[in-house]
Amino acid sequence: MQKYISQHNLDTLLDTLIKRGIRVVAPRMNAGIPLYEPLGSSGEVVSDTLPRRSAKEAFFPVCEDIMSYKKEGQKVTITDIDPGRFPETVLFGVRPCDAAAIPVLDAVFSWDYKDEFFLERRKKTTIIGLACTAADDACFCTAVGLSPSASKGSDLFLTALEGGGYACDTCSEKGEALIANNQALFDGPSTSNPIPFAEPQTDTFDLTKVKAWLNDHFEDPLWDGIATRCVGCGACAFVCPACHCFDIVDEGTEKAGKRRKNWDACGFWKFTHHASGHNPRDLQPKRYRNRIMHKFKYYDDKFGQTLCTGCGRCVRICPVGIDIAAIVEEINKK
Amino acid sequence: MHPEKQKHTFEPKIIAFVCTWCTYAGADLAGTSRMQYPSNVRVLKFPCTGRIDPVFILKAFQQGADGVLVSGCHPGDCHYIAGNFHARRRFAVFRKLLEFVGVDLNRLQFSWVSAAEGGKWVEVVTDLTEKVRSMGPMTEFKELALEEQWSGTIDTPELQEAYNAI
Amino acid sequence: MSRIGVFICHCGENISRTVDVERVAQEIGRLPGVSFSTDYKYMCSDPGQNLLKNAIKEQKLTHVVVAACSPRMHEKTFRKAVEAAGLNPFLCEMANIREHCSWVHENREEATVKAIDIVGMMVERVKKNRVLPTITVPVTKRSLVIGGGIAGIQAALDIADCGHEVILVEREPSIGGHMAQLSETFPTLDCSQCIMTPKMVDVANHPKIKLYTYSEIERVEGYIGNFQVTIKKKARSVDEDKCTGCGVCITKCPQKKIPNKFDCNIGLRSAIYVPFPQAVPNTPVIDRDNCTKFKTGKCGVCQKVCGPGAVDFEQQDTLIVEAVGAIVVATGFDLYTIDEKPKGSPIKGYGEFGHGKIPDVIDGMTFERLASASGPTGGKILRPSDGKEPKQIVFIQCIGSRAREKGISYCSKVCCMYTAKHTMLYHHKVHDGQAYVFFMDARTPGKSYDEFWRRSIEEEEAVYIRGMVSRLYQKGDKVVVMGSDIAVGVQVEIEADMVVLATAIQPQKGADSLAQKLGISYDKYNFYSEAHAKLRPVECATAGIYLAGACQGPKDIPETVSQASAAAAKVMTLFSKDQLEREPIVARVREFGCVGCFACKKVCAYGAVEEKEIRDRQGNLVKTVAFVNPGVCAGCGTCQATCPSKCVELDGYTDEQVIAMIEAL
Amino acid sequence: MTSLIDTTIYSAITEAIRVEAARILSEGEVTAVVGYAAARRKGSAQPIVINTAADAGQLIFTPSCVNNLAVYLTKAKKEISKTGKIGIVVKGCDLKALVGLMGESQLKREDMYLIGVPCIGVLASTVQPATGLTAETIAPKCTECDAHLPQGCDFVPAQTPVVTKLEHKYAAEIARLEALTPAERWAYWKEQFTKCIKCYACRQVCPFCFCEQCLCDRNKPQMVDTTPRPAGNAAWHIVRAMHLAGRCAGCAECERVCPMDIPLNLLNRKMAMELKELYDYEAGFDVLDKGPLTMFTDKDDQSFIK
Repeated sequence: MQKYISQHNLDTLLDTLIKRGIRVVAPRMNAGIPLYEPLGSSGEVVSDTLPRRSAKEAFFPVCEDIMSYKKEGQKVTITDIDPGRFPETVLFGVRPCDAAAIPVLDAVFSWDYKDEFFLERRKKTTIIGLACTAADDACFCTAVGLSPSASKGSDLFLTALEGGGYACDTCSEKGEALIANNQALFDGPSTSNPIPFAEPQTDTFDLTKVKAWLNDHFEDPLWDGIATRCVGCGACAFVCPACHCFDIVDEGTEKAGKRRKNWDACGFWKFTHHASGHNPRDLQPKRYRNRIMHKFKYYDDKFGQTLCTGCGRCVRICPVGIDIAAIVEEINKK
Repeated sequence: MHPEKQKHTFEPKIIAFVCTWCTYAGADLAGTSRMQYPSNVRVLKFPCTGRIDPVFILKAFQQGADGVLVSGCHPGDCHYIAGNFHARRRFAVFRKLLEFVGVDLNRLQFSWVSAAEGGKWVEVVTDLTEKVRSMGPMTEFKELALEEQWSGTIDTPELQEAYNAI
Repeated sequence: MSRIGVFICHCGENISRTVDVERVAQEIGRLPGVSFSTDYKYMCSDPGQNLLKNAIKEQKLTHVVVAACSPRMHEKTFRKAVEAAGLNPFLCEMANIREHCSWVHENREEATVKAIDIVGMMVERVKKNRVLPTITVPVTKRSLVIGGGIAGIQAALDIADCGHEVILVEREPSIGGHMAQLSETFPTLDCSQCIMTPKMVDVANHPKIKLYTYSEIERVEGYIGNFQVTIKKKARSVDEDKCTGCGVCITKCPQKKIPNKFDCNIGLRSAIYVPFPQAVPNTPVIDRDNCTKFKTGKCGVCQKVCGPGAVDFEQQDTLIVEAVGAIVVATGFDLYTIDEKPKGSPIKGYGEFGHGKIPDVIDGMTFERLASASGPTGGKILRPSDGKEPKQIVFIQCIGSRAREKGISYCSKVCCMYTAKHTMLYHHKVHDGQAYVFFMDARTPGKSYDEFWRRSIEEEEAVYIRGMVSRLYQKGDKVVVMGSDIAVGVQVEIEADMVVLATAIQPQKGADSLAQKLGISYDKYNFYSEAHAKLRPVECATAGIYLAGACQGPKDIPETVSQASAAAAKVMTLFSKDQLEREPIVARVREFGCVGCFACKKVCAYGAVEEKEIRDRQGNLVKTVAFVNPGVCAGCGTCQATCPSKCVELDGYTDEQVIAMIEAL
Repeated sequence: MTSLIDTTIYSAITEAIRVEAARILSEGEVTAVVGYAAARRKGSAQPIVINTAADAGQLIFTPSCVNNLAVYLTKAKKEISKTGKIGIVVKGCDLKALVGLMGESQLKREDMYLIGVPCIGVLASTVQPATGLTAETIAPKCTECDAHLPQGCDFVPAQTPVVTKLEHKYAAEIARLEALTPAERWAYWKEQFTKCIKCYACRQVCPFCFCEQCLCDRNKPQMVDTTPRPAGNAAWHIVRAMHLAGRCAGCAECERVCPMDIPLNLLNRKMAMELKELYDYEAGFDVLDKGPLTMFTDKDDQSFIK
């Protein structure tokens, strides 16, 4: 059932949650750029711009400890991180493209191995999505079957209304519970019209067709043509809401240290570098091919979903202007 | 015989990177001459100051050094002809970089100490130790080492303990 | 997993007095990887070393740390002991808890804590130590000696007598050097030529010595054991093989008015000449700058009179490449001149002393030629201006030497002695003459030296005046010398017939450019630098190159000969094995990661870094990488600190070892 | 609002580049030309490698042609096949990188055909590609440019860049930071470095980061922590700035491509200023045997050494 919440009440909601000791993560400015980060107060929220990094880091941190070790004499003590210590979190102001990526990640982190770090954070987090009212020409959510008003992945979904305030849709039990705990701040449905949704200017891809082409074209001149440009950084994967590769490293000294899990990217030469010295993806086109293949074929093969939500971040930040939307568009036309 | 040693609340950790031919030998001479200096310094021996990589200095600070000393042969005395000349340029630039990112250069000392200058070794080490002692602990890198991206942060007792230790 | 053995030395009480060695051994014993930790009274003693050796065997130790004195003291001792027990010597490290700890700290607690840190640091380091095999370099058992003076001759003879070939290169047409110019030598007054010329002949006749006179070093490549030397043999215009040394050409040469450099330009020679009668080789050379044939195209008398047809006006300079394993540099000295020096020169002249302007002011070497029986005056002391015998003669010492304001601060060492000798020679030849000597101090250390000097005063009646000369000028046919006698405190004025200046000893001209070719270092005066002033006075810092004689600093003949023999001994040490073994502390390139930016090559002071092409099986060039020649590398590690990707690594001081030490603290 | 900077000569330059590229390709002087082409997004440009004269029409030069294409010629980017001589479109700032690379044995002049671009300026990374060029939207490096007209190229279009004098953005920011206390500077850089996610875009676009294996990618020993935590990030950026000191010629690509907007070029400019002051050295003008940190003189400053 749809509800209404005024801007004032929304701010009150966030501040109340913060006061209750719940971590509220929302887009805010940090050193000149918008990022999803824990708020000190509701006033810090910036809602008119897409954060530079996606919301995935609320569940899949840039870097996290998974274990620590200490050596004393001949004795080695290992301490596991207790996921039970992860804080209750409300993730607010999440864009449809970011929110939609979260169920995509759920699939991979609860597949053959249950990643308790991801799942515990996921369990403790309530997601409040926000409909999108502005897009630039890098945005292409509509091309991959989403939309600026898609509530996929959200527990509550807000739509900004003309004249102020938000329409609030409940999408899950977690969302219901949040409303139930803060009844007074919500009103019945409003009759105001939503502020017009953003309209990304791209054609819709036929993802089945794209996948069919990829099935048959592991080797294709397309890869060399496009990917000679790629310089092999990890920027696209790191800003992507759905990319989820990680690396595990031990950092420390002979005496003490940590085992850490941090983001990794298939664009790196080191990503597939074997201990033997061999590298099956020795050249950049092979690495870039993997990015496309994983997003539009392999993930679909395994989980029946596309690993791209059209947020356009990789398009905006690619140092050499590689445009995934343009590439898929080209495949789509084949 | 000796005056009562003053008790200090803070004992700085000083790491010295020295060349084997001049400064290490100078420190040996201070030893054979039974000169006395603060025990805070830990000496790492290199064949030549030319071998000393700026990364070592960075690493020393990261590992908790409160002060770092780099010392080698006087210009013209290098056992390897010119290693100290290369080092001189390298460190002239590196210290400017550290200064620019906010490291207080009072914690980073460079010196020429020859194999004959046991006294100068004592003086350099004593001065640096006392200077750093008066500045207090170098907290910047230690704090940084404990910081996490917000998403990876969890309040563990050991983390708290580490913070308190700084 | 490493099994490290740690041995803490008490050093009698030197360490244990301030460091609680038992506690150090206990604490270190708890470190990961340490399987044996103990303390002992004297680790360097035989029982101490046996303790170490037995522990290696019994405890199956893989690495060893000896915490004792400075590694500068006993690193070799313990590495040898470790090797004797079957471990690679480079798996042993020393922790310095004496010079750097127990001797410099009084507080027992502080010193003990520091000692634990020091030893702990070395334990972490030694874990990362790798087995370093001794480096072997093939040795070419031939040597090059540069300079044919007494130093070069002695070194060449000593090496050749041991059966190894020597290439002796001399810039002048004859070997002999300065010693051949001297009349008599101190402190025994034996005739220089009498003792010198037999050695010169020995050189000429020695089957193992290949002599290149009138030749210079053009280029030196390679490294210890494996040098390639390019020698430029200047055109002599006389075929050495055909010439019999009969000397007819010299007699017939119409151009005979050329000042002879050998006689300090007071005697004359012909355009085709040998510098002195006993020259070796006794083959004339044509001075092309002064030869009428070369200047005008006319003459050619020498060619016409030469029976064997040895004179060859068309002869060209030739380049010869010789492979040698060791080089002895014996380029000798030159004398300081007191004339005005070019502007900006760090060395100043003595314009006020009139050398070059007043003909009867000469230097010591000129006096030697005057006194020499084979000299231009046949051994009579006759002054250059009018050929009269000087009855009053003044010698002035320390001209240039010990004169910081003139740019030379060192003592030339031989002048006191040769001036004393000059007064004697003078007195022997001019019985009614009087010699005066102005001197600062008389420096006469050396066997029978002081006795010799005293003899010049007590028996040969030389008058020594302690003080400096303030002015010197010509008055009629006299040279007036004004100075002070500081011993008495009076001004002195002597109307002399001749003045002899004891000018300073300087390195040969061009010493610096030769050093650059050889890759050896030199001081601000261009004297060559020895590797260590006390303990390696014969070797250069550059391996395989040795010094003999005055090119390294002022020396007299006995010293020069000693050093030459020492250099020869060093060469023989090198040649005693087919393969040269050296400490494996050298840089190595990881070719896999090297991108060939050659920053390493740019900073290497030894030229040890070469470019190496990596090719695939088809022979296509894959990339060009750096290669460090282990024979040349001195092990400073400047390359590694400079390499951005750390693809060149100094064995024994790797980043892994250094980082392990830093992390241990 | 500031007025538009006049870039009308760029269309004539585009035409000249196309004609020249077509000529050198058809005459066989080069086997490929690295240049810029239009991309999907409005006003955007991307690097392109063309191999035939027929493709020369794709080449453009606009204020969006921000990349330093020199990176495509360095050894670390093996994907551009070295089949022969390569033509490359270079701005003055890009050319400086090529000069440095020649000095470091990575490139040979005879292997390149340089098409120089008379450049007025390009867009900052913080604005959309279709934005007009103004004093606000221009890339910071262009405000300090001293190489609008590249020297020593094989071909330079005849157009003369008319340059507007702008406030030097880096110099101003460096002066501001230098005036702070060490603690304040530390706080500033800590905030900036904390944002870093170790995507290594700065390294990958840098013409001078041509190492086959970066020091920071090695783990024996781990000289620099690889995790994107504040400590490892700071170490990475400090080490990188040191490795570029005396080499970086200021193309500012590292800063442009940083998805987290870390002002990395400030570090490089600061180092360049120090090298200028200490050793009177400026990178990128001449192909030199030795850079300032691979040489020395016995008169070098040592006032900081006891």
